[in-house]
Amino acid sequence: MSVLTFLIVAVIKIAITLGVLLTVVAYTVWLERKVVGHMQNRWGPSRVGPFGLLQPLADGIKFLLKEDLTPPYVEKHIYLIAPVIALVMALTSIALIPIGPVVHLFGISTPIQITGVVGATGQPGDIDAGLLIVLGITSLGVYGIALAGWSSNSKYSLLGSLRASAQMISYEVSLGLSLVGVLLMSSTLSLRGIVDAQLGTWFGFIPQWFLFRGQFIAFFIYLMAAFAETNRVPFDLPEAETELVAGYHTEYSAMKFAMFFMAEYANMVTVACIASVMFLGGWSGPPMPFLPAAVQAFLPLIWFLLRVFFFLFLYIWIRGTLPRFRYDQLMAFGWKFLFPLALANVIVTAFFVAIRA
Amino acid sequence: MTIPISWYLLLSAFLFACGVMGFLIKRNIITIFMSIELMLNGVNLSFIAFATRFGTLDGHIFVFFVMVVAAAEAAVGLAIIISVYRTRETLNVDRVNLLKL
Amino acid sequence: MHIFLFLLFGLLCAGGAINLLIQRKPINSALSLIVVMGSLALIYLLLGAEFVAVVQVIIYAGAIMVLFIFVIMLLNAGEEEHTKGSKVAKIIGIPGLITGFIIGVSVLLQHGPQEKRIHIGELYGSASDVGMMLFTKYLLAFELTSVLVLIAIMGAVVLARRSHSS
Amino acid sequence: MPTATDYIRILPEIVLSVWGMAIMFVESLLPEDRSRKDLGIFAAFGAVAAIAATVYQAQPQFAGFGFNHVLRVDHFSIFFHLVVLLVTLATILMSLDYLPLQKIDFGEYYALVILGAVGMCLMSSAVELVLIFIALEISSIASYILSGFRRSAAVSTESALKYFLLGSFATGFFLYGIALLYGATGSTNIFDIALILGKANHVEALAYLAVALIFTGLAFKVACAPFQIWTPDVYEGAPSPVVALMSTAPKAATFAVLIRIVFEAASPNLFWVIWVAAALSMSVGNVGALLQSNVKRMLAYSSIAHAGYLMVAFASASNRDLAISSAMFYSAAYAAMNLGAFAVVTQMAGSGEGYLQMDDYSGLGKRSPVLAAVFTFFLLSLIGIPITGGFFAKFYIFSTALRTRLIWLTLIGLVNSGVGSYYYLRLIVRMYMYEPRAEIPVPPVRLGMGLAIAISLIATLWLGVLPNAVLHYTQGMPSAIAVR
Repeated sequence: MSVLTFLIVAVIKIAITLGVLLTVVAYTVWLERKVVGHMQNRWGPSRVGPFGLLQPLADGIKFLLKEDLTPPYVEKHIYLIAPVIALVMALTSIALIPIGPVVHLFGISTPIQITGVVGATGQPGDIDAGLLIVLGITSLGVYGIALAGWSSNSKYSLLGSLRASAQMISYEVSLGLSLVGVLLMSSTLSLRGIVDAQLGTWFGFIPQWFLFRGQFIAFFIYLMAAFAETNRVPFDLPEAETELVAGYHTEYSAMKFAMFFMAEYANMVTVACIASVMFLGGWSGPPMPFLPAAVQAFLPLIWFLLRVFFFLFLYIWIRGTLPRFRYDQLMAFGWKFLFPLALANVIVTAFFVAIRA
Repeated sequence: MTIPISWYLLLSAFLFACGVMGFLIKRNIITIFMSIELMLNGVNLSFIAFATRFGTLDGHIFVFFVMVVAAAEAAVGLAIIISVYRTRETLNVDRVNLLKL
Repeated sequence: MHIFLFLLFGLLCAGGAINLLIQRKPINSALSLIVVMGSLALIYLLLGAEFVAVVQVIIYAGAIMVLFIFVIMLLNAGEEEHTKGSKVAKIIGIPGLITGFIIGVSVLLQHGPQEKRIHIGELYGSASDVGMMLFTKYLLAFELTSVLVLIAIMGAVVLARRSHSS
Repeated sequence: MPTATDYIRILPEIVLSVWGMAIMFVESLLPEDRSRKDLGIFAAFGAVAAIAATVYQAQPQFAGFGFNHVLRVDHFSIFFHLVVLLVTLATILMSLDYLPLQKIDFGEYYALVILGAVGMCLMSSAVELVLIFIALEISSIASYILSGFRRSAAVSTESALKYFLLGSFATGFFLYGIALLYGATGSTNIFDIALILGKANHVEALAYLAVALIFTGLAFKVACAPFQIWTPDVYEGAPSPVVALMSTAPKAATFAVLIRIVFEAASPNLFWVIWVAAALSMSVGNVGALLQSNVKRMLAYSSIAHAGYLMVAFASASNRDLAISSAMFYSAAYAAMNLGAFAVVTQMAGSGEGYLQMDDYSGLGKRSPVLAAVFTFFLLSLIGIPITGGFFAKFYIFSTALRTRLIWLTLIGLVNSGVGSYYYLRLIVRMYMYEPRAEIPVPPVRLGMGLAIAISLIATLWLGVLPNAVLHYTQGMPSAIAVR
């Protein structure tokens, strides 16, 4: 592949991914309002378009057109750059996630993954330390929140962001450790390699996902830590409206607020993607030979999106169900329960891997 | 295009010197501590550059350990800074002067 | 391309380092230090050190500097006061630093290794290579870091926790 | 894969680590209002166990490289292990009653002392710069924390801060030196570096720069002029038993590293740098000590001076075997007598470390004759009076220097010893000739403190009266470390 085609393909992939991601983000908001509404015996958005389907569009226009307030005593530069950091970090990490196998279009073969390329042998190549890079980028996301709270010069914001950074650092440990078990079993850090390690089935129908290969405890640790990382209920202490107004984004309005909002939902999507790749076999799924070839080409994509949708629904479901933790409970849960459990999981997994080797 | 190793080494020396300079002229304890981190970063660049020169991984390993040590130092250092702040209510290194130098 | 990337990140690095010295507010210094660390990670990539580059981002930028910012926020560290400062540092330190720097640079330029040139994409420091070495040749050092981290954790807790009620 | 022998080669370190972790574990189970003295006694047994492990390790069949040539067990490492561990033991013993008195009775203290000793021990046996670096950091970080242990006292936190900032600053130099040494030789193993530098026809300027930077970093850590500025402040503010520890054990261990690097790896000859550092340390230390009224500060300056005397041995590097053995003997003797002196200071300081002025020692001879006598003995040893360890230590150092024809340095050293004896004697005079100030109580010496003082007393006396055994052991060393 020449450099020019590489660049063109990369730009197209980025554009598509970004478009899909932002649409997913917008409709997750819609879905959330709808689902939570139904759970609470309400309708949710229903005025704009059929079933309120155009609501995200209306919200977007509202965010764009609203007056963009900058409170007088903020640290201007940092205040302005904080939401950008949050959003950029949230959107960047999706680039490393393999969404599907290699596709052949217009005589060009390329994997469905922004950073993936097809090597000389026709095998899809991936960055060796892909997972580490994703973790690195997500760990940078905390700056957006921390700086937003600090620069707003408001005590609610500051408290919110102090809580958020402490919470995110604490749960990052368990999050990382919960993935180590999978890494030990797949013995690679490349996300594509991890998906490849889960492709087979037992008895022809039980998929060999790591979830079913003894990593279910890790999966639950990951889920809980991921909820905390994305500041979602029941770990949404940083923006606990009854205590802190709106936490770190109290002083933000219009588009700048929308950026935090989008960052949060984009993070949810990323976390869901990682969960699918690490525990649920990525894009793998049963073959459907009876479908037309054109649909078959999109099957892996559909399988992947289904998994992501499942996780997004889970988020919303839990938000409609559970109350919020108290802060000390949150810290105790993270350090005294999740962390030792994750460590134990690593040790046990390592033990079994060593026995097998 | 290729770049001679010494460019990396010069950059590393520059970072190290900036760190030392910061240690000497800055007055806020946290900034002083950050200057020390800057020095360590400069050193790390040297290690990686030399490792590339020799084509061995010992330099990488060393950087890895430097990072671990830096993390441990950061934890302890910031805890010390917090405890100083609790007893003295200041972060200016010149006001931390109960002991005469 | 390579030279352009090196110049870009090198200048970012140097600029960040200088900005750290100039800025009066600790938070700005911290941000410029993050810029330095980020660009260093990219320079490591140029040098082929993939694993170290990623670890640099995760540990330095993602953990250590977050801790710094956290403490700056916690202590509400405002603008730096201008005080006289230690005279010894200025009289001996700065000239010493400058001479040291000049000597260092001249040594690096004259006797420093210049022969080897780096080609882009020459990745060799992959995670598995580094891991292999870590658990064979440097096993003891690796195990020893656990003692180090244990001490650090214990120390941070002992120093920063509030006094006992007794 | 490491073999069983490999593990025996780090047996003392393993014992200490396990003990430290056990202390941490038990500490968290104990009720908050319970005294931690038992934990301290447990820790003391840990130090004894580590000493036993060292003695076991000293059998000839365990000597040699371990863990892929990253460490080396030989006479040299055994010697410094024993010094470090004895100091650790004495420190724990003298802290048993000190901690409750200062209301800092936390079990973490003992865990930190024990785990810090892991680093100090390894510093003497490591021959791989990576390992040396980590071991050095373990011992330093533990000392930073310990010196800020009286965290409600502003002086203590301030001392921790200064120690921490300057210590990490020094680490930066040390590391940069290692980086350049790695760049000059392509290796981080001391013996490989020695081989490579030995083969080269001329030593690269890079290697000179590297060793100079390493020397700077380590000189900071051992409080050698011109990098001694932090010492008095840190020693004054830190808790007294911690000062007893950090002015002896980590210092001895750092000197061990310096010996390994200067005598083993570094063909680059830093003679004049060391010469100046030695002369400057002796002079700055002794003159500084003259001006002090606080006993801890005075002893801090005296420790700078003693680092200077030790540096004289390094300046005699051309007389390699004698230089190494005299440096080793000196660090052991210095550890013993300084430990004893600080034990007495700890005993006298009282609650809140209120009584540290020279004035507070007036008439100690009448108020507590035994304590005064013991203190006098340690001070005399610090001066270098015969029948004390300090005498032979100084004697060997200077006779080595004379044999190497370092006439001027010896002269400076002897003049300094003369100046030094003035301020030690001043304290002794104050104890015996001045009227006691009645209001200062002398707390009774408890068992732990008594044992600690006894250990240092016996060690100092033994080195002073029967130095031959130790000296013989140290003289066996140079050939031992030279074996490739």
